[in-house]
Amino acid sequence: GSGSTSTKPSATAAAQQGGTLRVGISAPTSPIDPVTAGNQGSIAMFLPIGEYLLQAKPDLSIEPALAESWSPNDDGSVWTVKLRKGVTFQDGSPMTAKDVAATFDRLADPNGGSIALSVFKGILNKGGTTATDDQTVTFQLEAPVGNFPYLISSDNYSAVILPADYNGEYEKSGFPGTGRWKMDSYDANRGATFVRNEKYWDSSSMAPLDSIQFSFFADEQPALLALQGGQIDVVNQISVQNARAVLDNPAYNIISTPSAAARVLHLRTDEGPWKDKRVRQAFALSVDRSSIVEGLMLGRADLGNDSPFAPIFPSTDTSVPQRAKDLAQAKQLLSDAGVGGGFKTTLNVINQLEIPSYAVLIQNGAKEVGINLDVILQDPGTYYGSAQFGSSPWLDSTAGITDYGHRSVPNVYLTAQLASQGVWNSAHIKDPKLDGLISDYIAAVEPATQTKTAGAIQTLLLEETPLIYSYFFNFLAVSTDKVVGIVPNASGQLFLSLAALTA
Amino acid sequence: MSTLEQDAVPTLAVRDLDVAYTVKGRQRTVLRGLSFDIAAGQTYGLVGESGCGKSTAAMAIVRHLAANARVRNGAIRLNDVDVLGMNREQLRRMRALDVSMVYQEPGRALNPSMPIADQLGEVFVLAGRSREQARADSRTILTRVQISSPDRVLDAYPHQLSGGMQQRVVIAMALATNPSLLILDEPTTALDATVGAEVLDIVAGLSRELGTSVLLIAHNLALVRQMCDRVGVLYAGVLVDEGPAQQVFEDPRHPYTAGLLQCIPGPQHQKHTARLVAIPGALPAPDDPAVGCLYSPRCALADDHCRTEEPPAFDLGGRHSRCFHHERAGEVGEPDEQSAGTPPPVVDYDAEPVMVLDHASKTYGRGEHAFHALNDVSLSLWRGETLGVVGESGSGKTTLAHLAMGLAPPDPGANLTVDGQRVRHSRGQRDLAEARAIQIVFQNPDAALNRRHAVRRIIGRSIAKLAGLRGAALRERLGQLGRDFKLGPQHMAMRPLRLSGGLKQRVAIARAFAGEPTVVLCDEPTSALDVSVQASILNLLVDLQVNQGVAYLFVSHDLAVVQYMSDRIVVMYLGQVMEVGPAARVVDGPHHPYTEVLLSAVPTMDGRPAQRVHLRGDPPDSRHPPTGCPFQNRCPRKIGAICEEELPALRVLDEGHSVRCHLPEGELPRAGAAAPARPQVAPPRSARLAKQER
Amino acid sequence: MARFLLTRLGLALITLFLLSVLVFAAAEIFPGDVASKILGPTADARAIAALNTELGLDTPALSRYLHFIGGFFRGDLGVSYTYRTPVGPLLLDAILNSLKLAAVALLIVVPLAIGGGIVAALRQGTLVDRTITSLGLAAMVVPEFVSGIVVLLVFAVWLNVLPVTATAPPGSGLLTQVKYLILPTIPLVFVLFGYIARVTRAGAVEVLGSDYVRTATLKGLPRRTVIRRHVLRNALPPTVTVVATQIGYLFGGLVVIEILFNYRGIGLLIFNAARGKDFPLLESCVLVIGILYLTVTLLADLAYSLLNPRIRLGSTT
Amino acid sequence: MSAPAHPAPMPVTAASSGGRSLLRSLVRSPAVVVGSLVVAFWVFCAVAGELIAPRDPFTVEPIAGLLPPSGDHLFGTDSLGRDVFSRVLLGARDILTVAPLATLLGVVAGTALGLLMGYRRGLVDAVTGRLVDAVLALPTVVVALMALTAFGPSNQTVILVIGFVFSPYVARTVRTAVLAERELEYVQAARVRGEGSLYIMFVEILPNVAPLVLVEASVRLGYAIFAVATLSFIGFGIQPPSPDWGLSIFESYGLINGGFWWPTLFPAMAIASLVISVNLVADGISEALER
Ligand SMILES: Nc1ncnc2c1ncn2[C@@H]1O[C@H](COP(=O)(O)OP(=O)(O)OP(=O)(O)O)[C@@H](O)[C@H]1O
Ligand SMILES: Nc1ncnc2c1ncn2[C@@H]1O[C@H](COP(=O)(O)OP(=O)(O)OP(=O)(O)O)[C@@H](O)[C@H]1O
Ligand SMILES: [Mg+2]
Ligand SMILES: [Mg+2]
Repeated sequence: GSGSTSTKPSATAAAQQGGTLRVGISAPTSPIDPVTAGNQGSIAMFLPIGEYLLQAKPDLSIEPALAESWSPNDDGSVWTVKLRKGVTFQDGSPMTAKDVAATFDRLADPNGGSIALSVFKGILNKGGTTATDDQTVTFQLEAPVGNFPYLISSDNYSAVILPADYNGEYEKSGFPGTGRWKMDSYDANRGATFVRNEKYWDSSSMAPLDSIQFSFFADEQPALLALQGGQIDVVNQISVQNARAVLDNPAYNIISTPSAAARVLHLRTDEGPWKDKRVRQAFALSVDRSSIVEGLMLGRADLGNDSPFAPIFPSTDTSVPQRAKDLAQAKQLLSDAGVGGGFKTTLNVINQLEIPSYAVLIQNGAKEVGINLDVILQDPGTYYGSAQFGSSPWLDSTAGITDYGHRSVPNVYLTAQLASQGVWNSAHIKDPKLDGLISDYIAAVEPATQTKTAGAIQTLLLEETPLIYSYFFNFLAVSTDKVVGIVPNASGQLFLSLAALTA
Repeated sequence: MSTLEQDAVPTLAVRDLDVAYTVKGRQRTVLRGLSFDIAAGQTYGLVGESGCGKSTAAMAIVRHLAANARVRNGAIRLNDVDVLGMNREQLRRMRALDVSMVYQEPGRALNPSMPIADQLGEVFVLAGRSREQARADSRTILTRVQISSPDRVLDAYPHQLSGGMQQRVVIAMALATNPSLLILDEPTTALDATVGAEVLDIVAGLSRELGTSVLLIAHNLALVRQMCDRVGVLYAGVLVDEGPAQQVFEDPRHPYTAGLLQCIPGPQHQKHTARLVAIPGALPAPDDPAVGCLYSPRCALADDHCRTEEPPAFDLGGRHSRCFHHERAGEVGEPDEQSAGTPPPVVDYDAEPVMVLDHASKTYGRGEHAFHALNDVSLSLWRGETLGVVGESGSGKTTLAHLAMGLAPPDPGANLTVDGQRVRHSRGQRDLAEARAIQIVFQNPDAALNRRHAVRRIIGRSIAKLAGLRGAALRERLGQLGRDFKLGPQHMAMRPLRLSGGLKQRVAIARAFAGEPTVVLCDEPTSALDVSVQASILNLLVDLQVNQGVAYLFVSHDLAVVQYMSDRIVVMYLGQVMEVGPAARVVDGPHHPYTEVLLSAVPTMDGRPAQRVHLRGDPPDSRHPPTGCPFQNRCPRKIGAICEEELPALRVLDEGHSVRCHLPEGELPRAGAAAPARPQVAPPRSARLAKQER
Repeated sequence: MARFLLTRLGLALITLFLLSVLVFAAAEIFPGDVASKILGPTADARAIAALNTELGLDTPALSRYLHFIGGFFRGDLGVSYTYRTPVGPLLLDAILNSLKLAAVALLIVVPLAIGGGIVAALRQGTLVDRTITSLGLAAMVVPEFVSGIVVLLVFAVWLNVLPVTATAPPGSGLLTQVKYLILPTIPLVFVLFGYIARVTRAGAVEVLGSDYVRTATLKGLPRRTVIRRHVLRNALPPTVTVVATQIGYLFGGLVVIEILFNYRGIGLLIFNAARGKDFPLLESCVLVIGILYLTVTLLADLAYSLLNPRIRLGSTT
Repeated sequence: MSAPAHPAPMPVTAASSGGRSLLRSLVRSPAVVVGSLVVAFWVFCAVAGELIAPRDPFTVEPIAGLLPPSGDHLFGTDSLGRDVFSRVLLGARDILTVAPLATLLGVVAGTALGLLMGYRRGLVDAVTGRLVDAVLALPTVVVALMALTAFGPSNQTVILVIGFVFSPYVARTVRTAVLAERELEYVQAARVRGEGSLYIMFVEILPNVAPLVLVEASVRLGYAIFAVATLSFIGFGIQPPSPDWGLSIFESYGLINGGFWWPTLFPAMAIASLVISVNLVADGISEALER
């Protein structure tokens, strides 16, 4: 596609100028540094300050932001991005292609502790980004990638454009960025305050609010209570279970964004009770997805079809039949596999949010077909362990439920979860055919081709069932009905740059 | 009861007082129709076995009965005011002004976390004095109870004072507001004889001076005899014998009184010559339905009449008795089974001693804290002999016993042999033979018997450990011990708590004899017991000595008992042996001045007020003993410098009798020199003592 | 006295040493890898390795321990792995918060519980007694997060009279801070009341039965005076020591409360440090708590001996 | 000259009457009777809850989540549509295994320690005392995490953690009592007989401090139940789908402010009823022992 002009505030008539927005958010668990930070709290600290080349909308369409336009070469292995003119950092210095190149080199640097390394792995290396002139940047990819724009968009939250001379000391170097908001005060223990950047490069769309106040919470529950107690206006992110208290309360807006985030249940395909794919299929057939979506997620989730292809992905092939609960067939498959009498095995579960409950539902379903699951809850630390094969329940357990965040393209999931060499391949699936399909999909530039390959992958995964995706949940945020102009994205971030308060 | 009415209004008048405690829903009557008067300035004694209701009576008078107690009926009038009818405030005023009370443990009666000045001052402040005045008044009252350094005491905390001091403070507190009635509940039981005697002298003096009426509760008859104008003998909550002290004691009109009198070993009684007479049986349980005379089960004179009908209070002119046979009460002969025991044989001092302890010293603590609980004590014990050890609290008696027992290691240089065999000092190292040879009977059976183990287990375990018996043999021996010590199967099954004091001590003794020891150390085996029970225990010990030829080291600070039991006596003071010798010699003298003091502190059964030999100065601080003779700073017969300079040697007077004193033999005190001559045997009593020809 | 303090100091040092070793062992066996905890499990292996080197986690454990301890005694608490900032300020802030909370809680619960205990003792066996003890027990076992939620809803959400979060806005005066701390202390009061009251009651019952209280009563002192002058003082020592032993809980054990009331205390800090395997932070927290705890118990012992002349002056009889 | 480490919640009781009369006096106290009935009820539920539970406490019915109390769901349903009433009944099982076992562990270990410290005094006392202090100063969270990592999440771990954390408290209490007991003459009598330290500690002294231990245990049991719940709260406790009370409270306390009080209230009441009853019984026993 090609660029248009920047986003205008989606403010309604009632929206007023000025005022302070108070936001409750989970406390940062790492220093504020776009390069290394990976948790909600830390990310939210640079979102108002920084800006991206491209902005991904909740519907996963892409808009230009700091970039004016972008275009691939014919096989999609080289991408050229033209930058907007007149963009300046908050200290007044102009933003040039050098800064952009430096930013992506930093993210691709294997020794910088960059959180984005996993995103760019095998796609973009250090040195792959070059500034051809002040306004033009070219990305030389390792392999053709059709969805590359997403990786340099706001969906790759690390990709805020930073000055070329940024040295990793985000706080010390005064929270640099090009955005509408300046960091006013930051206390890792309590919260942060942002004030309007009066010198914002686009004076035609300044931030309506005077300031934004973040308070850090250790848990959703107190945050929600603070909201109900009128001490904050927005709860940045909340699980549907906790939101239940305000779900049908007109005094609050539920900001609900469909995403590709899922609780993925992996089954070891190389050994153990799940080696036989019929057993895996049977298990998948025992899951009552619709009642999970309705009962557990109160309808705020999309059905999953045992593949990372979430309904929201444009490329997802919707013609692939949806798998549903079918005990008869499940039992049949089990007896075919010679375990008609049922069996007992363990299920490692990460102890977060609604996942334990989800595990209980799975457990109940499985029992109906004679599979007795012994659920082992583990706190994230234990569950992920060293995150290396051989020393991590996440990657080694015969079956486990893991929490995977949203990505605006399934690429990372395909390469990391399902490719033979994938670093998160906890199902240990090694299938050349699948590997081939994956690289085809990634290389495909044309939407039609993408959908076709996606369909093939989805069908293959239904057959093999290395992973059970029973639902993709919606990210929820709650605000009082006084707040307007919050733009959520599907990875659960809230863009507050243009938020405003109504009278 | 016309005679009880007196022309003058009595200070205290108690009428038909019934008090009952509710225990687990059941009512136990502990006072039955108690009636007596205390005239102004009169001292009234209330005696009786433990548990007969003495304290209850006292508490009823000040209306401070336990929560579960109820006054069923009766009246108490103090200065003609009805006590039971008073409201809170009146009661408070009465307690503040008209009556005060002193009881057994002075240490516990004082608030441990408050300086004496505040506790004493309180009383005066309550009476409306200012703080300053209060302190001044406190000083004066303290001097009146003969405390030499009132200011030191005022600024001290209770635990910094000796027992005697504490009790003086309590008495000072009681007399501070010059009450019309002073109640003393066993004021000296917890104190040393010497100290106790002094304290009572003070009370007697002051009450006479202030005209205070006194109610003295005690089970030491002699003491009551000495102090009181009138006595009441309480039995199971009933006042069985009541009248002028002299009459009651010299001509008892109730078998119980007579019995009590017989229990006490008099100065002239000795186990070889006279056998003690215990009252058979024990107090009826407070809740058993009593028909007839409550004493009848234990009474030699009892007949069907006694067992069916409750005797009224017979008026005998100025005194009364609740016995149908009051005129025959005096004739109570001792029950037959008592005469059984044969007297112990004379000790053969030519034989080798069974136990020899040489140069035993014990130092507690180290450095500047070190002090010598025992100083180079040497003594021998012959087969079948009883060696009495006397001396006031802290003199090292128990330490001595513990050393011999191996419970505390002696300082180096000590040497202990039993039957000529050297015995190791630590109990841990002793082999079975050594262990069973020496055994001990502790002072307080309540503490000495594990309250969670049944008697069978307590004794059985000792048999197993000391006699090394198992199974049938053990059960056999257990039964035998049971018979020897009159412990029935029902007792065997019980836990100590449910046993009477006497039975408890029997169990303790039985345990000591489980392994047929050669030497038994008795550390105050009867001081926790009633006289009646004490008698039977002493008899038991004597019998055991007769049958098994066991030797006793008999520790006690009751001289009368020691005198009765012992062949020889050791007198200790601050860890030093002051005198050792044949019982008679030590008692008659010439003896050590300290021995003289001890003897003079023993109250006598004849009415005459004791001419007590008073100690100088304060009780000794065992941590800092004086130089030279340890006794010099208190000695009434101190010669002079020499006493302060050198420790006198243990000088042999004649065979087996040595005294540690600088005084030349001629000047050593003798019985009767200062103290009154050894009392004559009171006629009614001697008749009833079993004579035994030798 | 001096000797007493010195020996206590020595013992305290030993305790602290044992403590530090315990915690070190703990931090070592805690699951997972520091860097991958910080960067998240989905981070690239190379990034994780890089970070571990940066944090000096590739050096042997023992040397890390010694280095830390060395620093600790020089007052340098090292740098937190997760926050990448010096531990000192983090810790100080948290400790102060915890101290405030504990102080307020104690200020409320101690008088309350002592009063309750004494009353129960005076009315021994009556309905009042049973009620106080039973209520104490009931309150004691209601989990903090339940009582916490309830008081939050009632006072902060429905009645809206008190703030939801416990953290007062920076620079607010003492009274405001206390106002913010009232809600979170209520659950603590619930937890502690029962136990303290129980101990006080036991102590008082014992004293009430003592001879010297009888003496005081028979002196004709008014009941109030007896209780004030003779009962209280002798009944309190056990309570003092019990309160002291609760300090450990009040400083280290308030994770739940701190989460619920979004209060940045040391409990939460420890919790996160432990989960983040943040050794310098964890070790510092625990040691500081240890020091606090030992100091408080020492103070308690001193208070105890102040109330007990027998201990204070030693026996001279 | 140090204060008693951890004074007894109640004075050591002096003596005991025989077993039968003990029973009799117990039966006479209404508090004890009520208490034992309640405890008995919960024990029965723990053993045979299925018999009286109207529904299977484990079958979920997500669509029927959070139904308020009604005819066919006496206590309503929880967020997964499980019958709260049935869950409360069967919830007794885990708590009645974990909490008592944890308490037992703590009390046994603590008592042994206390006996040792009190009887042996001297060096043993000093050294053990330091360890005890160290553990007392060690935040439970850390202990919990250690154990969790070492043994993985399970009831056994919970038992271990709580037992470990409790033992020092018990130890201190017992120690103070033993210091007093050991001065009594029956201990010397035992030594005179030639008994070994172990025998004296456990056969002679232990029975005499038993009432105190009992009272301590009852208080601890209360805290144990509390602690189990709290461990669940930070995810270290009893594991789902157990109907354990503490866990249920933890799973649903967040719903209170949505007006869904029933999944929290009923388990909470169950906990309270159990602990109070336990304490009533314990108090009764120790009172009876005092007589
Ligand atoms: N609070 C109480 N509850 C129940 N029974 C009691 C209570 N106090 C005393 N008794 C019983 O009442 C009887 C009399 O007790 P009291 O203390 O008056 O006897 P005493 O003559 O003072 O004994 P002692 O000489 O040992 O002091 C005893 O059997 C005792 O067990
Ligand atoms: N374990 C000990 N440590 C320090 N001093 C002790 C110890 N045991 C006894 N003493 C001291 O030793 C001295 C002698 O004590 P001991 O008990 O032998 O005296 P006693 O004659 O038995 O006194 P009583 O008549 O009161 O029993 C006392 O001053 C006592 O305080
Ligand atoms: Mg008495
Ligand atoms: Mg003694």
